[in-house]
Formats: sequence, structure tokens, C-alpha cells
Amino acid sequence: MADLDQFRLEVRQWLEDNCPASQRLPITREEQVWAGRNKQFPSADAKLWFERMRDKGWTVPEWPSELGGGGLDERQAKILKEEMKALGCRTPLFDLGIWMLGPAVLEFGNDEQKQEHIPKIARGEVRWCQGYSEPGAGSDLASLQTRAEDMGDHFLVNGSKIWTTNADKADWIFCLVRTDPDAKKQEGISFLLIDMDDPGVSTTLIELISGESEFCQTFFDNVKVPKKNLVGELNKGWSVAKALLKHERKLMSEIGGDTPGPSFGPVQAALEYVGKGADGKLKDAALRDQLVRHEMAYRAIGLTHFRTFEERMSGQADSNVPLIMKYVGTEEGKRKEELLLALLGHQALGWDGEGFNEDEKLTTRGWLFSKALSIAGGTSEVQLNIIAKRVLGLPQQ
Amino acid sequence: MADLDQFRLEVRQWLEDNCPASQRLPITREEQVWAGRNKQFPSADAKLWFERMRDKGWTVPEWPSELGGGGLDERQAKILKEEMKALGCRTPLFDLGIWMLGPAVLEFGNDEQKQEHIPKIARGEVRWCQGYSEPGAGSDLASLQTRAEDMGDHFLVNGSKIWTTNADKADWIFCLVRTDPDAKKQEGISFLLIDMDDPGVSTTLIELISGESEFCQTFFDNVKVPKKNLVGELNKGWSVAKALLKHERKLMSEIGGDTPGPSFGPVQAALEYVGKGADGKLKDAALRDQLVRHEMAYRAIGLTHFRTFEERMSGQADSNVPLIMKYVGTEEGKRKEELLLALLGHQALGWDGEGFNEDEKLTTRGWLFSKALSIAGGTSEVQLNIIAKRVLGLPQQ
Amino acid sequence: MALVLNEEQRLLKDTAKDFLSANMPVEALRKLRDSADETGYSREQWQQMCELGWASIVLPEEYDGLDFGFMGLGAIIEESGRTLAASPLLSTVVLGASAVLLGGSDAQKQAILPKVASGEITLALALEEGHHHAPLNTALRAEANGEGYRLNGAKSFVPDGHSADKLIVVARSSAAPGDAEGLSLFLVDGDTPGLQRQRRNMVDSRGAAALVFDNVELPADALIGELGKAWPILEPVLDRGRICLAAEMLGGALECFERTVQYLKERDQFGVKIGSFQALQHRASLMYIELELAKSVMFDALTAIDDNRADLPQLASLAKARMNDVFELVTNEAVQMHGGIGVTDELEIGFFLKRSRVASQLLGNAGFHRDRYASLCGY
Amino acid sequence: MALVLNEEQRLLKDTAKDFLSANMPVEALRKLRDSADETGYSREQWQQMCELGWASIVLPEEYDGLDFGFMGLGAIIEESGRTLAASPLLSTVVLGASAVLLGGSDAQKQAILPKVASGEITLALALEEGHHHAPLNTALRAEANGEGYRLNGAKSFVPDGHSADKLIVVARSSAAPGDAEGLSLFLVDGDTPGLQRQRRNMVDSRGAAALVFDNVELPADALIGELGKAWPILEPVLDRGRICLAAEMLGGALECFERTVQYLKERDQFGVKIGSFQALQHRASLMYIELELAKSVMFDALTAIDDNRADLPQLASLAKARMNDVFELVTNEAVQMHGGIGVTDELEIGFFLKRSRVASQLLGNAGFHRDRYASLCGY
Repeated sequence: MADLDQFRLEVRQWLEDNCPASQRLPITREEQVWAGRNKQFPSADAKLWFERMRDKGWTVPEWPSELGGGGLDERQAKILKEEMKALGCRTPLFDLGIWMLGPAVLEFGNDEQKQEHIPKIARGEVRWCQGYSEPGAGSDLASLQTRAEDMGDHFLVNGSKIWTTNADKADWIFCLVRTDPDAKKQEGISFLLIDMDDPGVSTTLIELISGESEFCQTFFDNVKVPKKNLVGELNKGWSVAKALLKHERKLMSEIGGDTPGPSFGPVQAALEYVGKGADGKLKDAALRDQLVRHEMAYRAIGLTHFRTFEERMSGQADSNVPLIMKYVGTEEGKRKEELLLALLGHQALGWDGEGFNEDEKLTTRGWLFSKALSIAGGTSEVQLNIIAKRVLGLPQQ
Repeated sequence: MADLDQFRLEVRQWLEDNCPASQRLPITREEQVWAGRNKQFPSADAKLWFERMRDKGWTVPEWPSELGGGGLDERQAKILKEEMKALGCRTPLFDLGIWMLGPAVLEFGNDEQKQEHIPKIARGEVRWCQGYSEPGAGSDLASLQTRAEDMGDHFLVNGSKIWTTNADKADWIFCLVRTDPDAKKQEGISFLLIDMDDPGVSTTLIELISGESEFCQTFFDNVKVPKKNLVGELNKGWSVAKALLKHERKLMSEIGGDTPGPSFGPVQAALEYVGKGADGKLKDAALRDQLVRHEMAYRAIGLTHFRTFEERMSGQADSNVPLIMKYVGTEEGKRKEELLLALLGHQALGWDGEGFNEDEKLTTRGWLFSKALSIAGGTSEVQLNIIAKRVLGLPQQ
Repeated sequence: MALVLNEEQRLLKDTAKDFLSANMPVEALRKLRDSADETGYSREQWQQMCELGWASIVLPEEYDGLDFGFMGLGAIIEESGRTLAASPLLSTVVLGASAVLLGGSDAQKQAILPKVASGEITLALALEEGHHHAPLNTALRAEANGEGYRLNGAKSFVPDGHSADKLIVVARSSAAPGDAEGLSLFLVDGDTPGLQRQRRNMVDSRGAAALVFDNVELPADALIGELGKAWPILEPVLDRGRICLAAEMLGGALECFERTVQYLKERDQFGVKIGSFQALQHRASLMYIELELAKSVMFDALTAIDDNRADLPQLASLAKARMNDVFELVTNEAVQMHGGIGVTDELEIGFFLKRSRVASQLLGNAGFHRDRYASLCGY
Repeated sequence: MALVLNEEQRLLKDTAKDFLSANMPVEALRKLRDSADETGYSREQWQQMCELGWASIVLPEEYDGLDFGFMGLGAIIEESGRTLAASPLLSTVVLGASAVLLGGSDAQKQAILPKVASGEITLALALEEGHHHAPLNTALRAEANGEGYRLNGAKSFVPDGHSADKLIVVARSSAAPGDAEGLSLFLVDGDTPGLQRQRRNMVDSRGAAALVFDNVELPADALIGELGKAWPILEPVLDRGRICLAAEMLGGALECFERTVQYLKERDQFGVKIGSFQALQHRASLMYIELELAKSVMFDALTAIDDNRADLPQLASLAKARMNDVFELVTNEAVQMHGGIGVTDELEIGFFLKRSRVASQLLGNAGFHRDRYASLCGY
């Protein structure tokens, strides 16, 4: 424990010394630094902060230092997170490679793959996107059709992937492809890494109900992919995918409702758009009830996040609790957006132009976007099926 | 239309002249006159009122007059109902024979059966109970095991029926029995009438969470039943049963929440047990919201009852709407009981003895009893299945 | 109480269905949106609606009306909700014309209503000033000014307010915001000096405006009804609007629901139709139940207008509160059950989702109407 | 914040589980009910509990306590909720002893707490006077009377009030009902002249009483804390009671849920286990989710007591409101999913259903606590 406290002090000191003041202010989407061959920095400070963190390996605190990571254990990583939060330090680097592909390569990749990809991710040199879903496949991921034919020295990939977030900006994509069309469903699927610059790869943007989005559809037309880009065994990509899905669900449950949203939370919005009466209570009893129900639910969810962590730490890991987080995070996230909409009333009904400020428009767009949260990364229905089967052990039909 | 108005005036006049004042007061459960070989009358007036209505055939207004009924058409029957309601006239006779068996015999019975049973029901000489469910069968009615063996001149019945309401007080029971054990489920079931006085028939009471109940379990031990008691064709009892189930669901949806209950409704209870503030609103905002939601739901349900009637009358019968009434009636009925419980607070927590008045105890018991409403007569889950299949035409697995 | 349509009304409904599906499918709303149409609806199609008699249907014959009643109009509006048809029907015929009809002088009725019936002019009710529906909180000031009046203040959210030829402005001539006393109604030409109209781009792609009144001078005959006594006129006008808006919402919810059930029958997942999953079946059945209950409420609410029933306020709040909840439920379920495609702009379900929330806020959210219903019932 | 049990606490929990399942299964409560037991719990078993240290677990060592904290006690109470074990644990140890501990003089603590720890005496908090939990509305009058005090008034619902050796009575010595000022706590022997105790037969078969105070004369040292300043003592006492009661409810809900899941795995309908029906699976999953969230809340609420955290009131209201809702949900679903047998007295599920509603009303229903939580958070 003592060395942990010591570590905390060192971390705090280092952050104090190295995190520019401007990088301690709440971050907007525009100010996020995303990995990539041609990275954009919103400011010199952002670049400085990124480079300092990168050099410490703290863009990926828990990854091995020899591969560009910070080499911290889970406790230390949590302390770093807490200290950054306390100081308001911004996340220095954003990338799906950090959240999803990296962990998978570290778990399933061979040394050559680790050497090639992990350091680049750690240093933010490459931006990754994900190619799982396909048009028509939906929740039934295993029914995917994108084909990767074994041509001896390479695979020939044909098909298309949908919901490939930020594919238009990404350098590489990690995909699930069918390598054995005769095998049944889960079998015959492999996990492949594809360079978006390869000939035959093209991407189009998808417009959502919330307006332009980061979601794309990516097409593969006779794309040649070297064999070394196969992660894990041939036809065993499903196990890699499952491991990754866990990361995605964790991600989804953490971002929860907090997708492109306004600067205010529900309580602030309530005080500003509804106001309090003489009795100190929100003027609208119905909205007040809706608000407090949400606030109490969010508190319970937050405490559950802490609990799962403490359980892991204390070795009492109940592997079941994490299974509920994707569901509760996204479902309550949707309720939060409905609540904000109700609180703002007429002011949340604008699309663009005059008469609605940024926060109000973000509220409207955020509400619409939140509808995707309980669909992407495993629908709420799939989550409930999983709980019924894996946790409760209810009989399947 | 004119003759209907004329009819209405005559009915009103007759009721004015013939319904004793005491029989126009709200009826308690104790004051109900139930059919039976040895009928109990709570008062001389009740007897007089029953006899006058019986002689008019208005115990069963829509049944053929030659069989002891009133011979009224649906419009006339509705007028009679309305006029009785307007005057507060009590229902003169209660019996499952009136609500369920009678209609079935009229539809499926042969002349001999009609002659033997219908007039007795109309005159309240025989009390009927129902023998459908069996221990272990539950919603899966067709899995019933009670066996009726063909012994040439009679059937030999063995088995037991559960939820046989008031079987301990009934003279006859109508049952579903298995007459062909080899046929699959729905087939091989017949509809049989059994005299409860026959040797081998015995009944025990079932205690519910709400205390003593009218529900019983009835046992058949080598009971000899004459062939003439078979209603409908042999092994075709299922069609008779389905017709009857409709009546039961209608009944359930009509009694809805209004099972043994207190003298006050939710609004009254709210004013008495919670009270209003200076602003004229119920003091407790949460209870007020719960109350108004229920009141609005009940109003919508009531209007839907009217609509189904008007649709039938105007020949626009949408046969689907009645399918929802059992579900909404019982589910909202349960919410009503939860609401009453919440409104009464500590006063709804008594079981018996001092400190709680009759209405308060009835609230507690009624709340507990209401839990049976969404189970008996087709569970809510079965109702939703039926709507999905029959109304929405959703594919079955 | 009439809880079914008569021959005549069914005929109206069928005609409306045919016209709307042929001329104003949801695709038409998308075009209006993508072309950033200034009006927010097609004037040409509005003319056609008027020729079909939709603008005159509830007006008395003496003002070139058909006197068919709201049961008929409600049936038409319900159909218009199925295709999200953008038109000034609600603002002009239901809100605007009702204000003139219930509060106006003979001269005003003669001047306005026949032109409404013919489609010559459109109207809009300028009411809302705050974030939430609160008619009594009207603060826009009306002062006597010689023979006439002067208006100063602002309206934040006026559906069709930018395109209407004439506005019916709710103003306060006395007492304080929150008070039912002291409200007055004025008939104001859209091009009156001192009146600024700013178009608002709403999430449902329908037309609306914010208005600023800067010393707007009005003649004496601009006043509708008595000065300061508008509430007894305004409240029934709002209740008519609430009920007709609820009828539109019912249509939208039914359409959304039917499209979803259809999708459940077509969409394959895990080798079966998703409509065979019991969890989705039960949720679909629950929506069906809610919609059937809502239908009954809507019928009774519409007859309550036609029969001038005393419980019109209750029925209006019952109908609006219920449709707010049902439309929200159905649109949310529709998106979720459609899965990924459900959140794309390509699928039309999104348009229903967006309209549902605008309609929910218009003329009172569910909380407003439950509170009102409870108070009307004495608790 | 501790959101997991430590070794010691887990041990306590397991011991409790063993003792309770062996000695006090739900069947024991049925026996108490059917024998119309006057006390409402078994004094003998209460003694055994005390020997296991349950009465002393949260008391300081100086009063023969174990000073284990509420995380430990909460774990035990949760287990007692699983078997619906009837005991004066909540009234004596959580409510009664806390009042003495937080408000009493050294003399009072010395006189009471060791006897509580040993099981020699039981306590009860006499608070409720109306239909709903409303501590500030206390009206029972306390007047100075020479050196001492005189109590007049009535208490309508006092759990274990008929059997407790000593009552802690909430009385009003000044100001008016609704006011936090002017409340006082008195320690009253159960057999004090002028005090009538009437047993109430509750739906959950637990013991409770109504009390009438007719000129009850008390010595000066009967007063706990300062005259008229009881609220700062009473509120944390109530919050401890709310949290521990919520822990009991969590145990009951978990037991009810697990029995139901088990039934879903065993019960055949239409040739399959009913647990294979997706609609029931989803409903079961939703219950599981609610229960997991509730567990997290309970852990934090119990530590909030042990750590004397400033947000104890929020946590107490969060815990109680949530468990009220969850226990109601789970018991309703349990009955429905058990079908016909679920509504028979023969099945034990009914006992959980009945207890859930009594516990919901005790120390504040969900509405009370949501309102309180909102106010505590400044809206």
C-alpha cells in the first residue's frame, strides 16, 4: 500500500509539472486528439501534452513498456486515472486501437504482430476502425458474409462492413471475415487486419437520424491481404471477436449516455429551464420525479461500476456483474436524453439555425443519437438473452 | 328506435313497481343470492325481488322465453341493464350456470340437455361450478389428465380439478375430461356434466394468500356419469371449452379489479387518507401521480368496453378488441389495488383484529386477491401470446 | 357518446387516406426538409386539401362550412398523421378558426371564416412564450392606444407562425402572468409594421416561427371577444387543438406500429423471423393494447367537442396525455425493433420519432395534462 | 467506500446463513402466525441471536459491544431477510440502541446498551402517528411536570411496540406538527402506568402495536438528549433504520428471485420448461439487473453509516426507495411466474409479498424518499 501512495504522489507531481493548463479544461469533441498517420492537433498544448504522455507510455498505461506502454498494473493505472481526473487532465489520445484492437493483439497476436502494431498504437501513429457488422446481419454477427479466399500467399477479400465508425478517417481496419464458407456459423470465421490504403477498399458515410455521423459502410472489392495480417488461428476468429466484444460492451457501458451532448447535466438543465418554486422544489412535479429517478439510477450504476472494480481487486470477481453494464448504461443513457429533452421543452425541438443555442441543439442531436446506443455493440435484447442464459442458466429453446 | 324507447319506458316502470327499495342499495357479497338446491336469501325483499325477476325471465334476459329466459335481444338486454343500473337494482341471481354453462349448453347442447338444464339455471334451482384446470396443468389446459372411461352405458371418471370456484357449495360441475388418452392434446377431450352428489365426488377448500377463498380442489374417485351428460360430440369438448373460455375472459375483464373490495374507490381513499393541500392538490405528489394515472387508465378501459359494444351494434365488429380486455382489466385491476394499498399506508397493513376497520382489511385482502386475477382464466402471458398470434399474426416458433 | 365512425365519416377517412398516400407520403416531408422549404408545407397541396373540404369541414354552413363536426375532421387528421403530412390544418382550421368562431364578432367571422374555408388565408395561434406550454403565463403586453391597441413582447414558438396570413395573438391586457384574468386575443396581419417573424428550423421539419412585437399598432376591431376576458374562449380552443393534435399522433403511432409489426414478420435473425421472439411479441402486443385504448379515448374526445360536453377539458387532457405516452412508446420501440437501420435517416421511422416529441411538447406535455386532469377531478 | 465484504464480514454472513436456515426458515414465521404468537417472534431464538453477538455487533466495546460496524450487521440482516426471520433486531439494535447511543447520556448508555448487547432487554421506537411515515408530524404531547415530564397522545404503528421492555418515544415538547424544532425523545418502560399497548395483527405476521399515552408520568432522566432538540439525533437513527431495513428487503428480494428462477427451470408448460420462454427470460434478467444495482447501493449505504459520511441521508433514501421498488417488483413477478400455486397460502412466496409491502411503508415509501433525495440534492 505504501508504495502505491508513493506512486500516487509521484504521478500527481508529474501531472502537475507536465499537463499544460489548457489541457486541464473540459474537453470538447473538436479538441480530441485522434491517432492517425496524419494526426490533427487542435493546439500546440494538445500536441505537447500528447507527446509527453506518449513518451511516458501513459497513452496506454497498462501495456508492456517494451512495446511503448506504461507498464503499470491495474492498481497503478487506476491511480493514474484518478489523479488525471482530479486534475482534470484530458485524455491525450483517442483510438479504437487503444480500446479494442490493442488488447486483442496482446492476447491473441504473435510476436511479429505485436512488434508491428502495438507500438504504433501506443504512439498514436495509426488510427484503427472496426469491421464486424454487415448489412443484414445485425445482432446475428456470426451470419457474416464477407469472404476471404485463401490464394496461397494472400487472402482475397470481398464484401462489405457496416457501422465502421470513423472508417473514413482510419488507416487500418480489423475485420471478421469468412474463411470457410462450408463450416457452420461461428466456425470458419477469421480475424483479419486490413490497411485501408489497399486497392479495392472504399468507404461511404451513413447519415443517422441525428444527422451526419461517424458511422460508415466500408466495401471490399478484391482486396489482397497478406497472410501475416491474420490474428489468431485460421477459422478461429470468433474467439478473438468475443474477447473484443467484451471490450466494446465495456466501452459502450462507460460512454453510456455521454455521447455528443450539451455542457449541462440534467440537474443543471432542470434548474435553468424549469426552475424552483418557493418551497425549493422544482416547479414541475412530474419532471422533478423523472429527474430524481434518473439521478438515483445513475448513482446506483456508478456505484456498481466501482463495485465490479473492487471485486476484481479483492479477488471476489463476480464475472456476471459486468454483463449488465452495457444494458444499464445504454438504457439509462437513453432515459437521460429523454429527460433532457423534456426539461428543455420547446428549446429542445430545434434542428439548426437561429433560436437554439449550441447546448440546446446538442441536446436534440444527443437524444436522437442515444437511440443507437442500445442497438450498437449488442442490442439490449441480446444483452438480456445473455444474462438469462449465462448468469441465470435458464433453459434455451 | 321508437319501440326501443317504448321498451325502455316499460322496463323503467316495471322496475319502479317491482324492485323493493332495499334491493336498490349497493349490494355486499353477503347479500348476493346464489343459485342452488337450497338457496339462502339474506332477506324477504331479496327473495321477493329474485322471484319477480325469475318470473319475468330476467335472471337470464337474453335466453329463449320457452326455456325460462326473458327472450330479449341484445339491444333490449342492454336497456334492461342500463335501467337497472340507473335505479340501482341489484343483480337478483348469481350463478356460473348463467354466465358460462348456460350459453354453452344453448350453443352445443341437444334439446334434451337444454330442456333439463336451462330452465333450472334460469330459475336458479341449481348452482354450477367449473372443472377445467388441474394440478400441474396451469396455463397448459389441454394437458389435463382427468380420465373418463367409456363403460358402455356410462363414463367412469377419475382424477381431480383445481380452482373449482365454490365447488363446496355447488350442485353440479361442468368438466373437461380426457376420453381418448391416445389422441394428442386438444383431441380426445370431452365436455361432461357431473352431479356433485354422485358417489366418489369430494371437494376441499384452498387457502389463498388473501385468506380463505371460494376456490376448491375437487376429486373424482370412480364416479359413474351417465352418457347423456356429455355435451357436444365425444372427444370434441375442446371446442365447447374454447367457447366457454371466451365467456370466462369476458367475465374476468368485467369484474377486473373489483373483487372483494372496500366501499371506497381510489379517489375517495386518497382524499380520506392523504388529503389535499392549500393548492387543492393531493398532499403527496407521488401518490397523486399514481392516482391520476390509474384514473385515466380506467377511463380509457371503460370507454373501450363501450366501443366494443357499439362496434358490435353498428356491425363494425372488430373481433380483436375484446381480446385485450382480460389483460387490461386484470392488470390495471392489480395496479388499482397497489394504489389503494399505497394510499392507506399503515392502515392497509392489517390482517385481522383491532385497529383496522372493515374497509381497510378489505383493501389488504383485496390487494392480495387481485394477484390471482392475472393468473386465473388465462394468464396475462397467455393473453399477450394470443394477441401476438391472432391479432398481429406474428410468426410462431 | 359515439365510439364508432358513421358512413359519412368513414367515407371522409378513406378519401383522405387515398389522397394523402397518393400525394403526401412521408417522402414528401423529406423533400420539404431537404429543399429547406421556407413555408414548411406545399401551398399547392394545401389548396387541394381545401378543395376536398378539409378546411371547411367543421365550420358552420353560414360561413361556407360543411358542418360535419370534429369526428370527421379527426378521422382526416388521423390519416394525415400516418403520412406526417405537413399542412396548416391544425393552426388554421382547428386553432385559428375556432378562436374566431368561439370568440369573434359576426363581422370578424364573416371576414375570416369563408376565406379559411376556401383556403384563401391561413391562420396561426401565437401563444407560447416560455420553454413549456403555459398559456396562463402569457406576458406579451397589450395596451389601449387611442381607439385601438399596442402590442409589445415576444412569442418563442408559433407553429406556422412565419407563413400564416393572419395571427391570433394571445396577449395580456391586465393582471399578472399566471392569472386567467386579463388575457386578450387579437387578430394581427402577418405584415403589420413592428412585427418581426423569424423562421425556426424544427427537428420535425415542420414550419414554426418566433415572433417579436415592437409597438405593433392595432385597430379597435382587431380585438377578438372582450378585453381581458379571453380565457373562456382560449381554453376550449386549446382543448380542440389538443384533441386534434392527439388524433394526428394516433395516426402516426398506428403507422409506426404497423410498419414495425411488418418488419418483425420480414426480418431474419439467427435463422428465424425476429417476430417469432416471444419478448418482442409481448412488447408488440402491449403496444397494440395501448393503441386500442387510445382509439377509444380519441373517439370520445372528438365527440366531446361535437356535443359541447362539459367534460371536454378532461377528455382533452386524457387524450393528449395518453397520446404523448403512446406515441413516445411506439416510436422508441419502432426504432429499437428495427435495429441498426432504425437509426438511419434513410428509414422513415426517424421522422415519426422526431414528430412525436414535437407533438408531445405542443399544447402540453403528459405531466401538464395529468396534473390538469387531476385538478379538474378535484384532487 | 467499501463495496465488497471483508473476510470477517463474509464469515459473519455465512454463520448467519447457517443459523437462520437451520433454526428460522420461513416455516418458523408460518408457525408464529398460525399459533397467533403474542410476541411475534421467538424469545428463545432471540437469545441465541444475541449469543451469536448480533445484538452487540455495532455497539462500542465500552458497552460490551463488538464494534464490528454496520457492514457486518447489514450482511446478517440481509440473511435474516432471506428467511423472513422475525426478531426485534431492527427495533432493538438498529433503532432503539442507536437512539441511546447517539443521543443518550453516559448514564443512559451504561444502563441500556450492555443489556441490549446481552439480550436482557428489547427496545422499540414509538414514532408513527398517522397513515404514512412522517416523523416531523409528531403531535404526541410532552409537558414539563415538576422535575419530570408528562406524555399524552397516541402512536398508531410501533413495530415490536407491544413486546419491547422499553420504548423510545418521539414526542413534541414545543412548536407545531411539521416542525423539526420541538421534538424530544423519552425512554419509557413498557409497564409505565397510563401507557396502554394494543397488539396489532399485521399482514406480514410480525409483531406491532398501537400505543395510547394517558398522562404518563416520567422522571427527569427519561429524557434522551436535550429537550426539543431531538431531530439531529432522530434523523440519523431513522437513516440507520432505513438502510438496515433495506438490507433485510434485499435479502428477501434475492431469496424470492432465486426461488422463482429455480421454478422457471423446473416447471413444465406446453411441453417445455417455462424458463425457456424469452418473455420470462427477459423479465428475469431485468430483475437480476435491478438486484445487482441494489446490492451496490446497499454496500455504499452501509459504509456511509460506518464512515459517518455527510451523504448518509442521500444514501439512506437511495437505498430505501430502491429496495421498496425492487422488492415490490420481484414479489409481484414471483407470484405471477409461479402461476396458480403462487397465490396459495401453501407456497411461501406469499409471505415475501406480504413482508415487502409492510417494509415499504415502514420508515418511508418510495415517494417519500425520492422527494427527500431530490430536496437533499437541492431540487
